Amino acid sequence: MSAVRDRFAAASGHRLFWPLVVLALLIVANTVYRPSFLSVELKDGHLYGSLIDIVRLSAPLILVALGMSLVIATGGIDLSVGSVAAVSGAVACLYISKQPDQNSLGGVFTALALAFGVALVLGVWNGTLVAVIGIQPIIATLILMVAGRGLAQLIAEGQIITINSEPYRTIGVGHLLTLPFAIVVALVVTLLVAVLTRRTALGMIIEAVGGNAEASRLAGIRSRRITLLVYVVSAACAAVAGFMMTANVSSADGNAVGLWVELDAILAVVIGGTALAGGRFYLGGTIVGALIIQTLTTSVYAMSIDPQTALLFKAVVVIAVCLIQAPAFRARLRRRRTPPPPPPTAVETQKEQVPA
Amino acid sequence: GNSDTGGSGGEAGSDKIVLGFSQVGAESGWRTANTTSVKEAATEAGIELKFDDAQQKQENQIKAIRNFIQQKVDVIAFSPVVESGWDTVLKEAKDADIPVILTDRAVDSADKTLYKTFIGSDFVKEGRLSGEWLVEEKKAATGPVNIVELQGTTGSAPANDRKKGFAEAIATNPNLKVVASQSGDFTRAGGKQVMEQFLKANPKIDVLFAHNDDMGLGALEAITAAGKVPGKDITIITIDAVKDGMQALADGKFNFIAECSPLLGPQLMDLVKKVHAGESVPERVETEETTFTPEQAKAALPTRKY
Amino acid sequence: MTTTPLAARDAKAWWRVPQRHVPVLATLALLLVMYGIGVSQYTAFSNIQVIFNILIDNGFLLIVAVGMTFVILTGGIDLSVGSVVAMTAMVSASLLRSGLPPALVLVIALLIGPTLGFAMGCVIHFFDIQPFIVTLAGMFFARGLCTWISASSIPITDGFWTSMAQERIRIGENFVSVSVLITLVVVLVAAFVLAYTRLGRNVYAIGGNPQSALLMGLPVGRTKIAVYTISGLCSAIGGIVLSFYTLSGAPLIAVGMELDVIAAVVIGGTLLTGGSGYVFGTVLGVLVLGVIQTLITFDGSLNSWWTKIVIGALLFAFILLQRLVVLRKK
Amino acid sequence: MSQPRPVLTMTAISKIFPGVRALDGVDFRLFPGEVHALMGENGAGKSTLIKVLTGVYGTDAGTIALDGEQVSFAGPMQATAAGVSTVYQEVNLLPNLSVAENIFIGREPRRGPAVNWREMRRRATELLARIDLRIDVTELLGSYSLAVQQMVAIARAIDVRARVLILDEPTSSLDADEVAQLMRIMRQLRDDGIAILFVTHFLDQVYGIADRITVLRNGRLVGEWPTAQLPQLALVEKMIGKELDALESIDAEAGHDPAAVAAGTPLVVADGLGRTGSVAPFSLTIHAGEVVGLAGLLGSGRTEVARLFFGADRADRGQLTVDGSPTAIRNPVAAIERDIAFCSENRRTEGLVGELTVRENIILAMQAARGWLRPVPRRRQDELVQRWIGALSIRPANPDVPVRNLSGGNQQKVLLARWLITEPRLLILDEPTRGIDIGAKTEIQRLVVELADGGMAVLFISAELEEVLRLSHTVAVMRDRQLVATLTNDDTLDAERVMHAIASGDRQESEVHP
Ligand SMILES: Nc1ncnc2c1ncn2[C@@H]1O[C@H](COP(=O)(O)OP(=O)(O)OP(=O)(O)O)[C@@H](O)[C@H]1O
Ligand SMILES: Nc1ncnc2c1ncn2[C@@H]1O[C@H](COP(=O)(O)OP(=O)(O)OP(=O)(O)O)[C@@H](O)[C@H]1O
Ligand SMILES: [Mg+2]
Ligand SMILES: [Mg+2]
Repeated sequence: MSAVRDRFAAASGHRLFWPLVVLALLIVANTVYRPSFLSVELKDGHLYGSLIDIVRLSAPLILVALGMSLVIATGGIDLSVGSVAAVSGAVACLYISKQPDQNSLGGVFTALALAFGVALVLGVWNGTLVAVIGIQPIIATLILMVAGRGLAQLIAEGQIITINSEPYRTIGVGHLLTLPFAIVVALVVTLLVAVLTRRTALGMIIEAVGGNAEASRLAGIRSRRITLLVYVVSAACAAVAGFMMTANVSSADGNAVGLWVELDAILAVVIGGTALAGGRFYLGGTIVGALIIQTLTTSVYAMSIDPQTALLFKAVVVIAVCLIQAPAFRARLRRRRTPPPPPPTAVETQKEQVPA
Repeated sequence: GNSDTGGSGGEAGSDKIVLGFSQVGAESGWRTANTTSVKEAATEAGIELKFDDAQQKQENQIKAIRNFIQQKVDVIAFSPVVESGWDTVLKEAKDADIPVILTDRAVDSADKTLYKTFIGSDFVKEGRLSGEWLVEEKKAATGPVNIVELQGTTGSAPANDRKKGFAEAIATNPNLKVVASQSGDFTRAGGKQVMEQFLKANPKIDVLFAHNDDMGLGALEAITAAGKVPGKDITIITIDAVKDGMQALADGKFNFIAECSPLLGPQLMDLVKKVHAGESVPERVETEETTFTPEQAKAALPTRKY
Repeated sequence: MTTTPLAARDAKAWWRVPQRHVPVLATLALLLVMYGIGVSQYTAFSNIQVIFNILIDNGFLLIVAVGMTFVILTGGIDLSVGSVVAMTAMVSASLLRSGLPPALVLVIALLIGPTLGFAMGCVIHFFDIQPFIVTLAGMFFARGLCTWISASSIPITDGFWTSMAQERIRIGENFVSVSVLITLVVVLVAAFVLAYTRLGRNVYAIGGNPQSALLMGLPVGRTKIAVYTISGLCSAIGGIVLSFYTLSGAPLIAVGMELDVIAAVVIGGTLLTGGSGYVFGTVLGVLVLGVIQTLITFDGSLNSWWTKIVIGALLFAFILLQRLVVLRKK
Repeated sequence: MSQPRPVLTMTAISKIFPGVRALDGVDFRLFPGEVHALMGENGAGKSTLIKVLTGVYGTDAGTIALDGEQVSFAGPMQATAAGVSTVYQEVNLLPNLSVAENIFIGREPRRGPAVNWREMRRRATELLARIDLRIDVTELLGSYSLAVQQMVAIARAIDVRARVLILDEPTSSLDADEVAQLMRIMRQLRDDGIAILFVTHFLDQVYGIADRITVLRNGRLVGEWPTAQLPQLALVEKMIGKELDALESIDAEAGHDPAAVAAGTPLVVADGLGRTGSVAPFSLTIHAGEVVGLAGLLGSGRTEVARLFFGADRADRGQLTVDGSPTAIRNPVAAIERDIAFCSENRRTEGLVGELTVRENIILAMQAARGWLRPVPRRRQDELVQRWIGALSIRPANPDVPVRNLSGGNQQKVLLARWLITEPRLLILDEPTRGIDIGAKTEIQRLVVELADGGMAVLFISAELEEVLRLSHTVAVMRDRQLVATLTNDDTLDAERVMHAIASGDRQESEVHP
């Protein structure tokens, strides 16, 4: 009995525990509403089902949020990810649409490389504004957020570029080893970012810069380069996300691709436990955060919650996730359930919030 | 902002008519075609155009109209982002003796003298035409016909009106039933994502009614992925008739499109000239629109501009 | 041995600009330059009414930005402002439609914003959750409430509202609206509160270092809750002014406004990390955004996407120059 | 002296942090009109006891009574209101506000609802003059050195007419003069009947002023004694809990020969190095194996000199030569590449990354030098970290706790460890023994001597003149941001001569290195 309780205590102490509980609750709610929600079937050798859909649809968000985690860890923020996704998607689609044979693999790869290159340039631009010129990140990236949308529309001349390219489509809706290709890409990028930050010293150095920039500088860290690097990584992730979003519908809509994705990405990062002020970051948490957000969106559609209440629903869930995660809140609940024995003074409840 | 028209500012006395036009934004291909049409028509008609993009914000549009008044343009035209809330600024325009023309969407001012005329489509009619075609198509159906509806942006006039017109038309046949209706935000990605859920939640879907082509095109992907054949297993009706939509119709993936033409530029310029000259104009001018079946689409496609 | 070298600092000359005022003054100078460019390019730009229009058109933005300045000064952020503005306008419109007397509507509408702000402040303080998340949830909540009240816009026909909207206060040839006066009052009150009251000084203190402020015995929790309440109040006033401005409540109005507001505050020289900035800077920040937009409308030759690119470019040019001036001064 | 009734009684106080029992059943009492020294090693629980008292932390057990009445403060605000005024260990003020405001915030002089700025400035200037600090009170606090900030914090605390005044290591970066000032004021306040709780690691200060001593060890109470009944040696033994032998030996070990060291090859030579508005051009040579001490008063520019050597600030005139070749050290990276290390005086803002663990903080500089692509192998990390945790007796000895949870002195040791593992050729130590207990301090001093014997050059800055004299081969004297003298530390050099150099008006040329 007490062993079980101990095990529970240990598990619930883990950072991912409560976000995962919320995710599970959302899935249970969906299943209750529609029992077939959980079913996953094999159709034409592809896995098909709501759960798979959720992961597939959250792939772009996961990518953007991964890049965003690193940016936030340095104490910055990147509002331009949506625009970067739109630009890279537009460039890729434009290039493919100009090919005589849209299905040629070479053409698609060239398009991807080209668009990726453009995204890297945009990342360098953001990074330069923040790290070299010293503009506050929110404003520095706001510039590209506004102008980037314009750029995306300029590339497409305000039209939706529709393409008909099987290889490109694969990125969004194709399959690999029964799994949707998008999931595979997200997995690979996640692994890459994880290895890049946690198998090297990059992660720690980013956390040092975000935790105390001046101390890091005096410890010999080239914090400018690191800052620049995270914005480039963020743009790169956004670009891949842009490919997925455009490939998903085989068309690039400069206005709609990645609209408001920056908010969702920041939300995912913060739900995952990373503080906006910078410092420690948690990639696992970010991914769970992204899954929660996408599950929420899908639930709204699946339960046909009318759009009027969808936002209220989202507000409630977001607050619930955060409350349940907040140590201060849990401490309060616990105290209410089991009032401490001797001197329970009135003022004592106040103390817990004081940051140590 | 460097400007080649700098300084011309529409000072009274120049013989060219100056038109200040405030567009909603560039949120869709349809809108861009609309803008292009206005611009080209202005050049053709020899009217100087002051164009402003409101980026889907009413505040921006009001600001733009105020600035047009300051610049003393001859005529103001705009596509209101929303219906309400224009009285104050329109009164200012009226006081400055600048006539106003509404395009594409209406306003709900009680005082009808604030603007000269309205030019645009009748969204309710578009919805009704779609519904009527469906009633005709399914009149032989004996069992229930399950319809899913992809709505436009929640609360927008086209979404509200198209839904209304469609509902009115299909009410004549009790077999026709809308089983699910969700907003897909007028985008392809939105259409696809919502359709995926429709398909999972409803084992039998007979008809899809999408409030614009883009959502319909997005839904196509979802339908194909679910292993169904668009146009056969599911009858698809959309509105707008942009080029990609017409292509899908010609390919037999869509079954019917009610046109909503963005090409109101020439008609608008006519009105501008008339209003400027002080001639009387009708209170409401509707754009010339039609409907398309796959055969008609095949015929129209080669000359389709947008 | 009592002469510390610390005494050896030359007395400050009265004309020397204190270091901490440099950013604001630089912003002011650049704003004037930008205005000058407008005047030189477009004849009608020099009308005084153009300036008044910028005030009329951006009044609600400024009011909300003033509230945001409080929040950002403490190192927090309030994403809910845009939605609260919309919600206030929606609530007023729907209550007026249902026939409530305008005075009552005004009171109710002005209470909702601060109440939500207070609630958010409490969650942020007592449960120690990041302001970004809490106010984002507040944003969803308020926006959801808007669409729940009505999916389409509600016109306001009430006499009081109409007269507030259409009253033109003549100043010579030109005029301003009642909202401009309201804005002015809000700005002055806020500037006074920040500079001269304990609450205001505590706001700066918390922005400087919340831990220290706590150890120095300052009411950190109370102040935090207060700033979100103030921001909510400003959003509510902004919402009322917006409903004067558009004479309606629309569920999707002021979407994305929080970003404009934050941008204005930050352009005005307030640090997002908190602790440093002025209301006057925020006024300048709003004016900068207003002038940029006016320049673009006056130009009238840009299409939709170039509009966005040019806004971005002007913003960039402005911030870059601002940065350079401040760096040079150092 | 002691009256029958204590103003403050803490009984059986316990405080547990995750993994650490910081206080375990501690009793403490404080009488009006006494100065009571709270003593203990780094991490003994002194600061925690104070924070529990003022309500920063809640207690896990125990009671607190003020004037016989049981209290439980919700936070410093309530404590202040009840007449308990505190200067916490880390200078906890607001760098973004003016000096005057830092003194008066929370109880500003007002006219109506409005803060009376003019009155506030006047009173602040007056108050600072009382502790002999003459600075512009309208300047931002952050633009002053740590020592000045410490003085301002003290000024803030003593201006409140409190019944209990708590000073947690207020003197850690003050010079002898400022310390003397502070002592004078403390005596004054004590005579007014105020109860003063005083934490310090300086034994002479304790014996100079304290009436009574309470000793903590590992979170437990060791005992309470009147100062007169506890000889210095006994006190130290109570603190560290074992017999003491190593303490005095340091002087013997530092039996150095300045002439021999100075004859070696110069490692770093500054020639007319300076920076406008911060340090006047100066020349200084540091040889391998030499310890150069920097002496001077508060704000005399010692830190600024150190920062120029390290490239933390960029010199705008003069020339720096490393290994005989002229080098421009424009940033810390360049300095580290040339094996120069800088242990900064302000560990909280310029030293540690609070969120990172002890391990990460220790390897940070080494890792930065290797570049992020080549992480320090885990085994190597463990080895280094364990070694230095042991050598500097960092407590808790767990390398994976966030460094911000460590006590002040232990944090300082972590910072030191960071630079020692990089094995620099020139080690710049700016107040390395700040806030460190005597045991560890001796340890660090011994280390410096050892390192210098091993050929490392050390630039040593300390507010304690004795320490500087004990360790250095050469003493450079700073005044008013100028290097005014360079003195060889031979038998003839003593504190008096250094003080004379600091005080005398005219600029002396260096006596050793021309
Ligand atoms: N008179 C003064 N006016 C303003 N700032 C001063 C003054 N004196 C010193 N400072 C501040 O103090 C610092 C210079 O002192 P620095 O720290 O170099 O001297 P130090 O000898 O190391 O003294 P300390 O013991 O205070 O560390 C600078 O950061 C400077 O801003
Ligand atoms: N917030 C905290 N979380 C966890 N552990 C803590 C925290 N604060 C202090 N500790 C631990 O409590 C113990 C006592 O620390 P405290 O700061 O009271 O020591 P101290 O006696 O003041 O030492 P110093 O002389 O170095 O200042 C230390 O082991 C420290 O690591
Ligand atoms: Mg301590
Ligand atoms: Mg110093």
